Amino acid sequence: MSSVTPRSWQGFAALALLAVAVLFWPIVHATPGYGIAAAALIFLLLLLAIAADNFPPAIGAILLFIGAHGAAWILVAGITGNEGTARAPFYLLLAAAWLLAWRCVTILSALRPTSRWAATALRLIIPAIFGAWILIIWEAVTRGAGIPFILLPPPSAIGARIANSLPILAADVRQTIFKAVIFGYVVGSGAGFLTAILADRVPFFRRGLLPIGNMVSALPIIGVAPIMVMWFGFDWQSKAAVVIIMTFFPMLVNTVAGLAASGHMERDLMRTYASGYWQTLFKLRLPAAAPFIFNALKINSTLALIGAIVAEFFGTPVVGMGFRISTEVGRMNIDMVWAEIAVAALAGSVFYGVVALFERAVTFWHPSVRGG
Amino acid sequence: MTGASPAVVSASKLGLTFSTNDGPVQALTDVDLTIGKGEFVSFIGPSGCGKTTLLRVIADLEKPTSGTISVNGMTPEQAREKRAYGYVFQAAALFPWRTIERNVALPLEVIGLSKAEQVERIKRTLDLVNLSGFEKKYPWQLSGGMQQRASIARALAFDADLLLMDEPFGALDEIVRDHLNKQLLELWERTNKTICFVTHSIPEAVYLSTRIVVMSPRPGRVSDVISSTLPKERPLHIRETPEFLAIAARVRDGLHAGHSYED
Amino acid sequence: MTGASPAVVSASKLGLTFSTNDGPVQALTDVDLTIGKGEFVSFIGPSGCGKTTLLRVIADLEKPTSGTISVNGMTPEQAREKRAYGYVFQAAALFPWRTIERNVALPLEVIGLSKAEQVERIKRTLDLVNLSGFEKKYPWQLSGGMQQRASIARALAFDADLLLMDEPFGALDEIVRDHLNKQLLELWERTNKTICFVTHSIPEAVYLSTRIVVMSPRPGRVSDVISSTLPKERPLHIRETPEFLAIAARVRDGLHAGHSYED
Amino acid sequence: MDSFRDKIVPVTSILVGIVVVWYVFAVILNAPFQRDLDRRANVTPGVVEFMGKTLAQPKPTLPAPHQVAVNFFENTFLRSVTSSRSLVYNAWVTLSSTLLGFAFGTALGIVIAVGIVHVATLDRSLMPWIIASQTIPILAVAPMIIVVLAAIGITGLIPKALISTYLSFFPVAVGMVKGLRSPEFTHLDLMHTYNASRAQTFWKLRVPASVPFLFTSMKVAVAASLVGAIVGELPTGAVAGIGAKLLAGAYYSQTIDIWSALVAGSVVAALLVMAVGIAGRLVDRAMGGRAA
Amino acid sequence: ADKVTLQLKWVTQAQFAGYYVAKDKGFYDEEGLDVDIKPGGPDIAPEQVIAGGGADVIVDWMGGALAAREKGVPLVNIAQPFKKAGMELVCPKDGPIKTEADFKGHTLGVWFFGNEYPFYAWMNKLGLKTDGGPDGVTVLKQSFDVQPLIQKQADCISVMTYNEYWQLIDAGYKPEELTVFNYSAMGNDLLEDGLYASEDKLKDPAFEDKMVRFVRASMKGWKYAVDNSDEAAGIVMDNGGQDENHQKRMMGEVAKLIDNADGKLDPATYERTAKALLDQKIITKEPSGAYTTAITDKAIK
Ligand SMILES: Nc1ncnc2c1ncn2[C@@H]1O[C@H](COP(=O)(O)OP(=O)(O)OP(=O)(O)O)[C@@H](O)[C@H]1O
Ligand SMILES: Nc1ncnc2c1ncn2[C@@H]1O[C@H](COP(=O)(O)OP(=O)(O)OP(=O)(O)O)[C@@H](O)[C@H]1O
Ligand SMILES: Cc1ncc(C[n+]2csc(CCO)c2C)c(N)n1
Ligand SMILES: [Mg+2]
Ligand SMILES: [Mg+2]
Repeated sequence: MSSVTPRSWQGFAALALLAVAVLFWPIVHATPGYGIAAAALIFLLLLLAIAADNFPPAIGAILLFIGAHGAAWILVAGITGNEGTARAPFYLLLAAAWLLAWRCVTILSALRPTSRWAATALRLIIPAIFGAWILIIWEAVTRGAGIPFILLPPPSAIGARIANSLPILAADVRQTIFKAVIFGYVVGSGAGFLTAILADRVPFFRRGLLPIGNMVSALPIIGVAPIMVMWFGFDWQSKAAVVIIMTFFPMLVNTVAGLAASGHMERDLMRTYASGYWQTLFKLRLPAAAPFIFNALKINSTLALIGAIVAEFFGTPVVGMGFRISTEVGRMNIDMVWAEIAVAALAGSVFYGVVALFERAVTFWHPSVRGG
Repeated sequence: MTGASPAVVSASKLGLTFSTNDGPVQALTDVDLTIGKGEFVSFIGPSGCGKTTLLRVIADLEKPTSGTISVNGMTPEQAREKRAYGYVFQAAALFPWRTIERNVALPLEVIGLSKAEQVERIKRTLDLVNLSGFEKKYPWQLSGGMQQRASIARALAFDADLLLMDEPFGALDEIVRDHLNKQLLELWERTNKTICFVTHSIPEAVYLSTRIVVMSPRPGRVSDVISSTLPKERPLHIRETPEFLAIAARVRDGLHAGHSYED
Repeated sequence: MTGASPAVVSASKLGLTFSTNDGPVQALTDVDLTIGKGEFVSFIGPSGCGKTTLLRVIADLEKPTSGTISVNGMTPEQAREKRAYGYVFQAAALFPWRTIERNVALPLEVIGLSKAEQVERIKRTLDLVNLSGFEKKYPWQLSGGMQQRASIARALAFDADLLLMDEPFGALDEIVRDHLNKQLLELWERTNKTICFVTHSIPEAVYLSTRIVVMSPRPGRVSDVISSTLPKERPLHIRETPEFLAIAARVRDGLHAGHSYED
Repeated sequence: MDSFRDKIVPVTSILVGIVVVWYVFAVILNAPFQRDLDRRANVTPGVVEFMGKTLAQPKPTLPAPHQVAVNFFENTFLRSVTSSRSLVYNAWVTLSSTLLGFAFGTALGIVIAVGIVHVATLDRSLMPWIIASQTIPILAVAPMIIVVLAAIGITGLIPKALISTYLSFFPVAVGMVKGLRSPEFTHLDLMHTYNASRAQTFWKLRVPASVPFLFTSMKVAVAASLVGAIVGELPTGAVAGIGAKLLAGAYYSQTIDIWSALVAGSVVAALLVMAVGIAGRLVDRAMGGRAA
Repeated sequence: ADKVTLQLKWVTQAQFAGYYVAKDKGFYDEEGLDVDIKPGGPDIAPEQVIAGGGADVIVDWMGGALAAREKGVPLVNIAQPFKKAGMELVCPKDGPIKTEADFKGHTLGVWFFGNEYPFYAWMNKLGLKTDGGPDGVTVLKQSFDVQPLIQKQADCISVMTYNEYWQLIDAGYKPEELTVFNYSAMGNDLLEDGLYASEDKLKDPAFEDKMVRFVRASMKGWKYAVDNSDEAAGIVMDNGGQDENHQKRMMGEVAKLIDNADGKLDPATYERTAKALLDQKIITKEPSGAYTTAITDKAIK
């Protein structure tokens, strides 16, 4: 152990945690608990990781990765059968592994790979490690502390549930996302955009419409959703209507702000061409507003999903992500609830990612994209 | 030359006062000025004397607070709507999301030229300002002087009868400047455009102009108007003739009168 | 002067290539240059030849892609971190949300000067560039030349030993320019600062400099370095002396050599 | 900017337009049920009488504006503000958690944005998970959050405010990441030449440059906070607040109550958004903002 | 006094009058209890609240309680104040459905959130598919109101005898215009509103004693509420109930479900409920120890 000298504060902290963990031995207050081999392996892996910090970045990062995650794996696997019996060392060792993973991410973030391929890989790996640790800590704490399944199931159970319920999940995604969300998102964002243009074009509407647009801003879903079910029926159309209402305001506000964002000299330039309202709009003001408009599109990409799901808590056909969530809560199948949530999170991230890609392509000239 | 041709710009008792957080600023007072068709008028004067403001009033980008002004016999607004003039701003004002050629294409799109005509004009004006080869670059990939030249190309491509140019050659080296001066004179002679030209360079003003308007600051007034006696045909070496130097001296005196430095 | 004093800037085989959407652009190649303490070096060259880029490399705003450069014997980065230089950008780059005096105060706040010291320096430098009375105005309420002067004031207030100035007087009329030239020379003599100065005006370059670096474009190279034989004490009328004109002619030749115009 | 008086005419005329359309829809939407009723009661009213009846149902599909107005007026002005049936009281309950949540959310959003802009590790790792977090339907997890918080002894205002926070931090984070990255390159270069610290560049350049983005995001965030506060009221037993009114109304099909609670919510929302707008304009003016 | 927290399954209304009456009339005080009654709502799962430690005892339906038990929250029925179920399916007589034979091809409103089991059991018995095909029924997840019927979005909807049924009456339907399928009457009912506590805690004699006193006082409250129905409705109103008339009516209907207010669970009904849940795979194995009569035995001596 004396040969292991940490190089970062994470390394020091991890070493200290290991020492404290030894003081409070054992890991669980149940017999048989962890075997001597498993415990030794955890320590070995963690010490290896601490030592690896001194290696060249690329190798160090790989060893840190192996050490931290290997230790975490053994630790979490070992709690099987002993759920709810974890003692302090369990959490201390987990914390040590987490710190080392953090160190690993720090090293990875600092790497400036030359090949495009490696850069892309890094861009994926770093958030993946971060996410993995959310799951590891979640798994370890729910199982270590024995948190009731119906309050919060461990991710492993959720994963198993996802794997077993793919057809149901697919049907729900089809109903909620491909019908309500996409339609509502397009129409709602479009309506917010057009309203902003209308308000911009016609001063009468600017004065009259914007204050009223503000009132739409916070029409609470739970108030609106039942009304929409009344008006548009219980199928996806009413959910789309809720999404429209939810996505309208962010787009309105952002477009209005964006339309004010173009520079004075540029506007003067267009004036000298006696450029008409629409030409100035399309050639100058909308491109200048694009960063704002994309902000709205990004915010809406997640709002639309929340809106559609929550709207399904009211009246729906017996399919859809929101329907499933509210129904399975009642059946105490909380793992299914989280499976839907996980799918929603994945879909939302993809949705957001697509919007962000478009943003990069369209507003490539903006300092925030050029790397300000 | 002034009297005969119809007035393109005609201002009388023109005044403009900006109100700012910190009291009013008189940018122009009592400006009387008539510019005839086909004239090349330079405006020269110390920094902050109101040259830009005057050009902006002509261009209907600023409303005068007193006096009257007409452009082509109409209000500046009507003239602007008729696309009576092209304007080169003091700063380049290129759109960052457009490449250089697309920036030059901007006014052409606005007036609705055919694609072929656009391509032709872009090529011609970019050649003129020596930016061939940079068509596909974005503004931030160009040097300061190149950006300024792109903005000149954009105004020339617009091809209006009245050109308002606010220090177009400020950021250019002597040689490019001489080159562009010559090109501009050629263009002016060929097309009989009317040009209002702001500059800080006395030789440039004398070399180019049929008339030089000297302005003095705070409040911005026209302190002298000097008609050039130089022939319309002007080779570069005319700048060493005594006639040229005499006019330059008079401009310099006018400028000094308006300045407050003790030196 | 060059040999004896310690090198402030020393570049060897310096090269910089930008990669753009549309292929690489060689902005600098094989630049060898040593600037000694207390020198006043002007850079002159056609638009787009790499003057700004060179200044930016010295200032650690751009990383060279080949060759080496040191500033005050350190890397440009270390020098920047030691606040070795003040920089006047080609565009004024004033913060639109700050008044003129607050813009000038910006670097002073950053280096943590006392309020009293700040007030004193702001007053002094704004006086120097003739902007007293405009302290409370916002940048957009100033003319182009006034904005440029404000940015000069800001750099002078920073008061570093090395001054990098990118066409600081481009938008100024002759008289203000002469005035500021004189002020700058005075300041330089008094404080023994080292100044790197980009300009398009040959007389300005000759009048101010101890050495003139002539650059030529595509790819940007140093084509000539001319040491001035003028005395350190330079009244304005030195510009009519044969010695002055001889140097100017040499600079002009160097410039022409780098240009591609047939005239 | 338009003065208040300039706005009165357009706002009222548009409101009048909305009310007219509303009446038309009220008649149309309430007609089928009224026809059923009449048929079962075996009466055949004239057109005017029929329309009158559609606008006077006790539990209409779409309450007529005057029904909502009367209900709103009674519950706003005729009840003591401490009564649990007073809209003022309920709006206040909601408003307090909204404001607290909005304050938390804005602060959290800014902190996250600052982290993302300044720390490469966070930029790469945090954003995807923040996005994922936002796709979790709050109404599904709100009860669990509230149960868990109650279990560790946190009850009352805080849990509701936390749900507001959860909804409102995201627009601020997204907007501020953009805003803090929007300074021009020459301005960043300038700060660079001063060797300004990150903190100095942040305060003197990034923050002022982000202001338009900040206030735009805050408008969206304050609206989201209000939605969050209302949603957060449900799993706490919905005892008080606009959300409680909505729920009680929905549960007993008291559509008029629902609509007057909705109107109350909208008024609160409009006021909040306008307040943010005014704050934005004041800041803009203090920054020498130039009229458009 | 000993503190007890009771989590209700729904918002404050006469459905829970017994507990409010017991609190208001001081029956809990008499037993040395300080009871905190937490109202529920559409998205409160009492099972989660008790699992999170937010309540000592909950009002729940047996389906949810047994499902939670299987998922590791050892709920035990300690008393069953509601002897009969109040859920029914109603269809307007002027609609297409008059008898069970008419269901095919029509849309039915069903409450989910754990309340759907009796419906599915019933459809199962009728041999009807529920996937929306032409030879089955289309199921609509009904919100907590009666709008789907008024809007004609469904041909029949779920109601509680004591609540939504009366909202239909208020909306202008006359009782004779409605066809009612009552789950209890059809023998398809599952046990509603029982009191459940955690098995682990019940092992503690002090807690058990507390529950005995709680059930005793609660049943006393129920008895009082049944006997003084209007006063009980008033007490509910004082505690946040809405619409006094409605609460009075509800109290009247709830009284019919309470029976003799001894709170004793009938093992036969329990067995039937458990079997129905097993049949529908809501639970996968025969529950054991999911109820105890020890508490009610001690409480009602
Ligand atoms: N928008 C404005 N608001 C307030 N004052 C202004 C505004 N624009 C210009 N000014 C003031 O008007 C005066 C004239 O400005 P103008 O830009 O016309 O000068 P200029 O002659 O073009 O100077 P330069 O040669 O420096 O460009 C200056 O004092 C300036 O401060
Ligand atoms: N960010 C960039 N990306 C790509 N190319 C660039 C970039 N900046 C400058 N260049 C190119 O580098 C060359 C030199 O530019 P630089 O700005 O140094 O010229 P300069 O000598 O300062 O010219 P000017 O006198 O016009 O300001 C130019 O051809 C320009 O197009
Ligand atoms: C979301 C949701 N919808 C309906 C019910 C059904 N339900 C069970 S008890 C009760 C109150 C009596 O009227 C009602 C309506 C529920 N529990 N949750
Ligand atoms: Mg100007
Ligand atoms: Mg340059």
